[in-house]
Amino acid sequence: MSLTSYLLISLVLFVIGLVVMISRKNIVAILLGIELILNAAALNFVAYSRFVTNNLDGHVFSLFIIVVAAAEAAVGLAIVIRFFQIKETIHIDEATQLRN
Amino acid sequence: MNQTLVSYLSQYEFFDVLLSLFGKNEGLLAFTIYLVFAGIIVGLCATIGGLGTYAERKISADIQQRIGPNRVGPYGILQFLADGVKMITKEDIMPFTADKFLFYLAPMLALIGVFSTLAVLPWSNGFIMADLNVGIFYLIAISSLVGVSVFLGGYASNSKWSMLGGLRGASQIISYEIPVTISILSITLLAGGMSFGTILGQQEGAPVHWFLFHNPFAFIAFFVYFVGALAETNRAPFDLPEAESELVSGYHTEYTGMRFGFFALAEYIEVFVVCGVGSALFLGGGNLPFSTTFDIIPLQLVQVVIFMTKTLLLYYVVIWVRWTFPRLRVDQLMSICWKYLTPIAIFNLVGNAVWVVVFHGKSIAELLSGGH
Amino acid sequence: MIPAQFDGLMPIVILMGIAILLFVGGHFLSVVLSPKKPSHLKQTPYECGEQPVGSAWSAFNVRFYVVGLIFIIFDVESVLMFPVAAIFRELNDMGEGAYALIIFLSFISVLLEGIAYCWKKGDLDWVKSFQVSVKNNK
Amino acid sequence: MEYTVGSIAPIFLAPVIAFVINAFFGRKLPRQGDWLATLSIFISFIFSARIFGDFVFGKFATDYFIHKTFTWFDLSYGSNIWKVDMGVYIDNMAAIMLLMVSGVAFLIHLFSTWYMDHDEKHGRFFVFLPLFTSAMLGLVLSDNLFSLFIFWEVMGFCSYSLIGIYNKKEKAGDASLKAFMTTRVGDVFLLLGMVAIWMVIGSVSYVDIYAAIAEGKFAGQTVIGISLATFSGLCIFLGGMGKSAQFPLHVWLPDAMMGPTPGSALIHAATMVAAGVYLSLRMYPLMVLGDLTWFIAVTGAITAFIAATIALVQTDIKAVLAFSTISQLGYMMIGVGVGSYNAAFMHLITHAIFKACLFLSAGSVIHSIHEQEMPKMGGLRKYLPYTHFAMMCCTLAIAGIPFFSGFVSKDRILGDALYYGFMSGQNPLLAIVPILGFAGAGLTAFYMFRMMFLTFYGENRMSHHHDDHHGHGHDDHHGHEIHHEHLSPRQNVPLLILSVFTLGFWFAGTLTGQSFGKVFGEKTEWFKILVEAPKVEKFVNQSREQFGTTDTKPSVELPKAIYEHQTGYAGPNPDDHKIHTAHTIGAIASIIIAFSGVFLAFLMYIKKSVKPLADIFPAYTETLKNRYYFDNLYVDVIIKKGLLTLNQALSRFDMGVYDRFAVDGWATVNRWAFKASKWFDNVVVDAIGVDGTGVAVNLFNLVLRIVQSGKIQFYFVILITVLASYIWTLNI
Amino acid sequence: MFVQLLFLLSASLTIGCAIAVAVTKNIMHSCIFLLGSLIGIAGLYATLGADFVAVTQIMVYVGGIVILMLFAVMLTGGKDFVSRAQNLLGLAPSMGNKWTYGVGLSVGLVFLLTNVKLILSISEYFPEKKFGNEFPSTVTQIGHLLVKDHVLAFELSSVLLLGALVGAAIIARPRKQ
Repeated sequence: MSLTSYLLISLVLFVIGLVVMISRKNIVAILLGIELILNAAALNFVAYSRFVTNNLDGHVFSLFIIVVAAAEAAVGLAIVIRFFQIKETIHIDEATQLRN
Repeated sequence: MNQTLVSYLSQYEFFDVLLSLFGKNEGLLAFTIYLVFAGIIVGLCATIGGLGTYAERKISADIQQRIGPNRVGPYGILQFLADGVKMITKEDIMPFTADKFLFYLAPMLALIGVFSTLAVLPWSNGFIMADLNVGIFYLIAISSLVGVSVFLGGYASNSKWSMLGGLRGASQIISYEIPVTISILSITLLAGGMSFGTILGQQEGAPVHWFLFHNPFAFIAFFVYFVGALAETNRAPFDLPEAESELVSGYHTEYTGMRFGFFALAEYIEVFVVCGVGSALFLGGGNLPFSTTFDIIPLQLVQVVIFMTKTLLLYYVVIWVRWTFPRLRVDQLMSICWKYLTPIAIFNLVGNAVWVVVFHGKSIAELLSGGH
Repeated sequence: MIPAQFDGLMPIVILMGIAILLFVGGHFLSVVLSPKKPSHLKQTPYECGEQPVGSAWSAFNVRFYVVGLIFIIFDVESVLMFPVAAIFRELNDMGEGAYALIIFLSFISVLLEGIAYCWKKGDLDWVKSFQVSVKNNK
Repeated sequence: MEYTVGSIAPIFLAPVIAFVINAFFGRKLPRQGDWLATLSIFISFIFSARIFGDFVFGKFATDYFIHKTFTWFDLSYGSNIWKVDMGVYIDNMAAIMLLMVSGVAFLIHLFSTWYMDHDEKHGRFFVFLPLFTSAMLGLVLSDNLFSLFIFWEVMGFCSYSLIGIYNKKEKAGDASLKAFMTTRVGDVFLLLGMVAIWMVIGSVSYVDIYAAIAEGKFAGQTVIGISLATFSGLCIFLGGMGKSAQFPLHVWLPDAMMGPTPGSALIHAATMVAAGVYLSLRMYPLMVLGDLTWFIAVTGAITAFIAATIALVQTDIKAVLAFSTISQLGYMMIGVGVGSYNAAFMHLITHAIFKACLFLSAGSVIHSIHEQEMPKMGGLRKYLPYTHFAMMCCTLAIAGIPFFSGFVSKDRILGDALYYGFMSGQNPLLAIVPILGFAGAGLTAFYMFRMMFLTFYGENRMSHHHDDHHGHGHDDHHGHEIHHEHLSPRQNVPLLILSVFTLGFWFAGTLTGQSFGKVFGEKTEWFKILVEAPKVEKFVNQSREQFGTTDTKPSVELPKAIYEHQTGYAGPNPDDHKIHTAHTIGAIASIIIAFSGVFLAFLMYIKKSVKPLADIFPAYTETLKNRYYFDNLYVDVIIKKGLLTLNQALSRFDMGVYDRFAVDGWATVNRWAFKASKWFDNVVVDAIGVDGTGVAVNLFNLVLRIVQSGKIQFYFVILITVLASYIWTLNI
Repeated sequence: MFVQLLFLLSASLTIGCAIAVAVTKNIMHSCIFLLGSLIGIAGLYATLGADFVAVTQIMVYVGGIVILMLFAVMLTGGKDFVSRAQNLLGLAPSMGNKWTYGVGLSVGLVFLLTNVKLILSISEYFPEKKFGNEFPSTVTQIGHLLVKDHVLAFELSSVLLLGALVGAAIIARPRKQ
């Protein structure tokens, strides 16, 4: 259980999020992938703060990552809902225009 | 550094005997001790939950001048065992349109969410399985699994009533989590720590040292907490998720047999837990009314008794409230949460912060006695 | 030997395990003891005896989402406030009480702006948003 | 001398504060806070004047410089030291630049308070102008390419929003987008060059780069086959080309005249477009090391000549000035290329001053007659005497008439170009540089005086109802009468102040800039003595000073150096007399050329004895009017022939990968028929019909549209692939 | 011993649930698997001694984001919605088909390989570390960091959340059509 194991776990998590983001067509599912990717990043921060720099800045960073993730999820899901109300679908390939 | 049950017991000499019994393998010993105590606590809480159903019927009967259950056992006290047996032996039915996976998962989530909170419940200042640094915060966080389980239970059993009940339940639980959290936040601010050890250590001795009487804002915060806790556990007058007269039985309309039993068990244990947290945060928990220098197991047991007494009193109040107040409407529910409780709770938080700065964290009693 | 830091985690894991075991065991018991006579009528979702019409999994009202939205913002803000509250007394004893109070109050004031906005815009009163949003129900 | 942070920071911070206040509370302030912006610029002018005084009058000819750093973030691990330092680096060049930028910016702010009065966008204009000024000052102050890049982008953004400030107008929006995108093309290269340098020496600070050059760290390093010095130098210079509108990327600057005239004066004439030249001067040792000077020189020469020819036939007064700006920037690049370091920098300064003055005068003309087309002007001399005076001074300067600043700087550049092209034994093809340079000089004199004559002389050709207005965003003033201009401190005093500094001897110390006609008894070529190409050896293991500490270097008071004029060639100079002769020839030739150009213009537009250009070569005039069909080239050839086909191919690939086999389990019998029809659907209907609708709009929508099939996951795939390949190339 | 077990447990929970998120065809189920994966990550935080971050993870994600996502799924037509233009230009099904998965897996594989190279190249700098009490109480230190070093970020995050609240409320607010 050195730093490498945590890094590998977060890497695998990141790649899974990547696969979700690329291969799903449902916008909510893509947001799930984004959450996975954000968590991978936060995990890296904490692992570094334990193994590399023996201070807690990494913890604070991942706290703020979680905060930003919450804000992102809130706004993103709101946009998805609005999109659904307008186009009656949440297929990502329908979202090709910047305007209504 | 978390003070835990093992680290508490390790100050007694019989711990070393046990250690030698386990061949100096402290990890194994700790595991065993935790396992035993967890079994005891879960059994205790299950019994209390069961007795809770009985007590509820009896008290409601008293309030409504009925007799209540009186067949099974003396005064029908074994009623809950009969209920349990009935639940086990009932055929459990699952709607064929249901989402099987989630239908199974929902009660388990509820159980996990509730049982995990027992780990930090302070029975006494020694008998607390894990006095985490983030104790109360952990308790709030892990108990939010119940909200997910309620939503899933409503969703999975693809039925209109369940769906409505689950949605109502989820939105109600998450809404009322805010005033509760902020009230607990003000207590954290007064105590200067999140661990139950710190919080209880601040209010040792006579009842005037309870946080309830620490300052006016804390006094208000207690009631905010209590109302929020009622709503979070879906108790009347906030039992909209399973409003019998509107939605047939809310999110567990389609649940029968054992799974329904688990839902009910989780709900009753959660009521007990929130009462315990209330008594620990505001009513001094298991603290003896006098300060002792020595510390022995019997004193701890006395503390457990005190804690249980306060908790069960709150439990009684909960049941009493249920049979006294009528149920709210949904819009009243939301407006009470967002327009009354949350602003009041934030006001309390600010007030507590100002109090701490102005009076250097002294309570009213200390100020009156001029204690420095 | 477990480091005392992680000592506290063990009971949590144990209790979760107990919960899962209890669930599985209860299921096992009910499978063993309870009768199995499924019928189609028994397994239809309960709609007061009527034939169930359609699926319950339809898009419902957006007001639930707005409530969840306000909740999550407040939730995160309270999470950020917890450590500050935990060291508030300590800071006060170190003589930085005024500084901590300013930090804390400015944070809370922003929180209050949020709730004031939602209050003013009527996201908090259920009925109004309900009446407006009936048209959105697909 | 003692420099603390407090004596440097206000230069940058005062405009930032003004920006923040104006951005948030600008509407509430009286006059929407323009006085605040002007005041802040004045504060930074005071502080930079102090630094200028210390550097210039305090000590001649010392190579003193301030370098304070602080560690911004630290990525070191194990034995790899990865630090990003931020800091300030002020040497003589930076000090002069600071004074110029803040002074010109202050005058332009002052003028804008008059120009933008009662304008709907008054407030927003004064939000972006101080932000831009602060970014420019920060760019001058910054000590490494990284922070320079940051301010670079901020300036790009400010220019974008100032061009498109009249966002109601379609053309303004297009122009702003065009400017943004074109400069982006350069910025990408700049970033690439920075990354290349970073990967080798682990830092992008000027000092470290100089030290690395001196220590020969660049030797043997190669990126994708070419040597690292060449690669990074080329990338950085391409970034400079984008910003200062060199030949292939010059298309944005003429359209940038959509913005308000003071904005154009500050951004698209005086300061921002000079940033590219400034960057090339800063990185001069790298360019020399990478053997790029010939490329820079040729680019500059082509730019100078082509822009001058285009400017011959423009009828919009601001367009003429815009193209003259491009041409003058070309001269600066020639200066950098042929190695007359300080002449290039001097031309930067002089050009900044007289071009700002020219634009302000044009603004005063436009604002007072609400007309921008020169054929509709004429005879304004008696209405706008002060403006006419200022503009005439600047025109003389830019045309290279003796005793004026333009003559001094440009003539030195041309002299060095002459030496570089003919006598230094270079590749004979490089003789194109001086030839184009001199031709451009003649054309410059011609079109500038054409502008003067058409605007201020001859009879008044103004029609009294104005149906259309270009550029400036005022409402129509029907039947507007020209009112006689009075001396007002906000309209024309800035012009007069600027026009004072168009005299040559401020910069050269002599009237002509050559060795004859000294004004002072002592030969004080302060400019040439202070500004010289950085000697990289002296930067080897310099000690950094942490921020906040007053610097500990002793302020060495060298004796005032005497200027001996052979060193007109600032590079290594093998044979001085050749250079001297080159300079003499160059001076005489440029004087003759300039006067002939003026005379030709006089004959054409005053005497009317020579038919104007359009009648002599109509076809060529047509070509010029269309600006050598550059935009058409971009749109018609590159887009329609090249990019659109690529677009179709990409979208076909896209559709193929994602959507083609959407519905599975088809009978293989009709699969092929279905594929054919679907191919028709996707490619013809979707790609051409839908994606290709914007073809005619303009260039950069299309450049976006190439990869924009609207499928975000497709971008994501590309992004991740590029990222992965980049990570693969990392050698940690 | 126990910590290693906890690590293995949390890691397997995280990765397994994440894979389930990626492969399951039911959006509701993948939300729930995401919840499991997030709890696993909280366990990983706990093994790193970051108790506060772990609990924050549970509080925000389990309590907030997942419920929000479930709401959003219900609001956008539940687990099975129809794409309006399903047959106009043939779109892939909403949860992906073998082509999209092929693209996704190939790109993910490329990224995985490159980064494994990177991680292994830096791994020898950081040897394994015994688990001890580096952080006796993370809460106190985090609180001090929040009010001292990162106070600006602390305040700005509240502003960020306010902006998110207002923006999302404006976007999602039910409106007349």
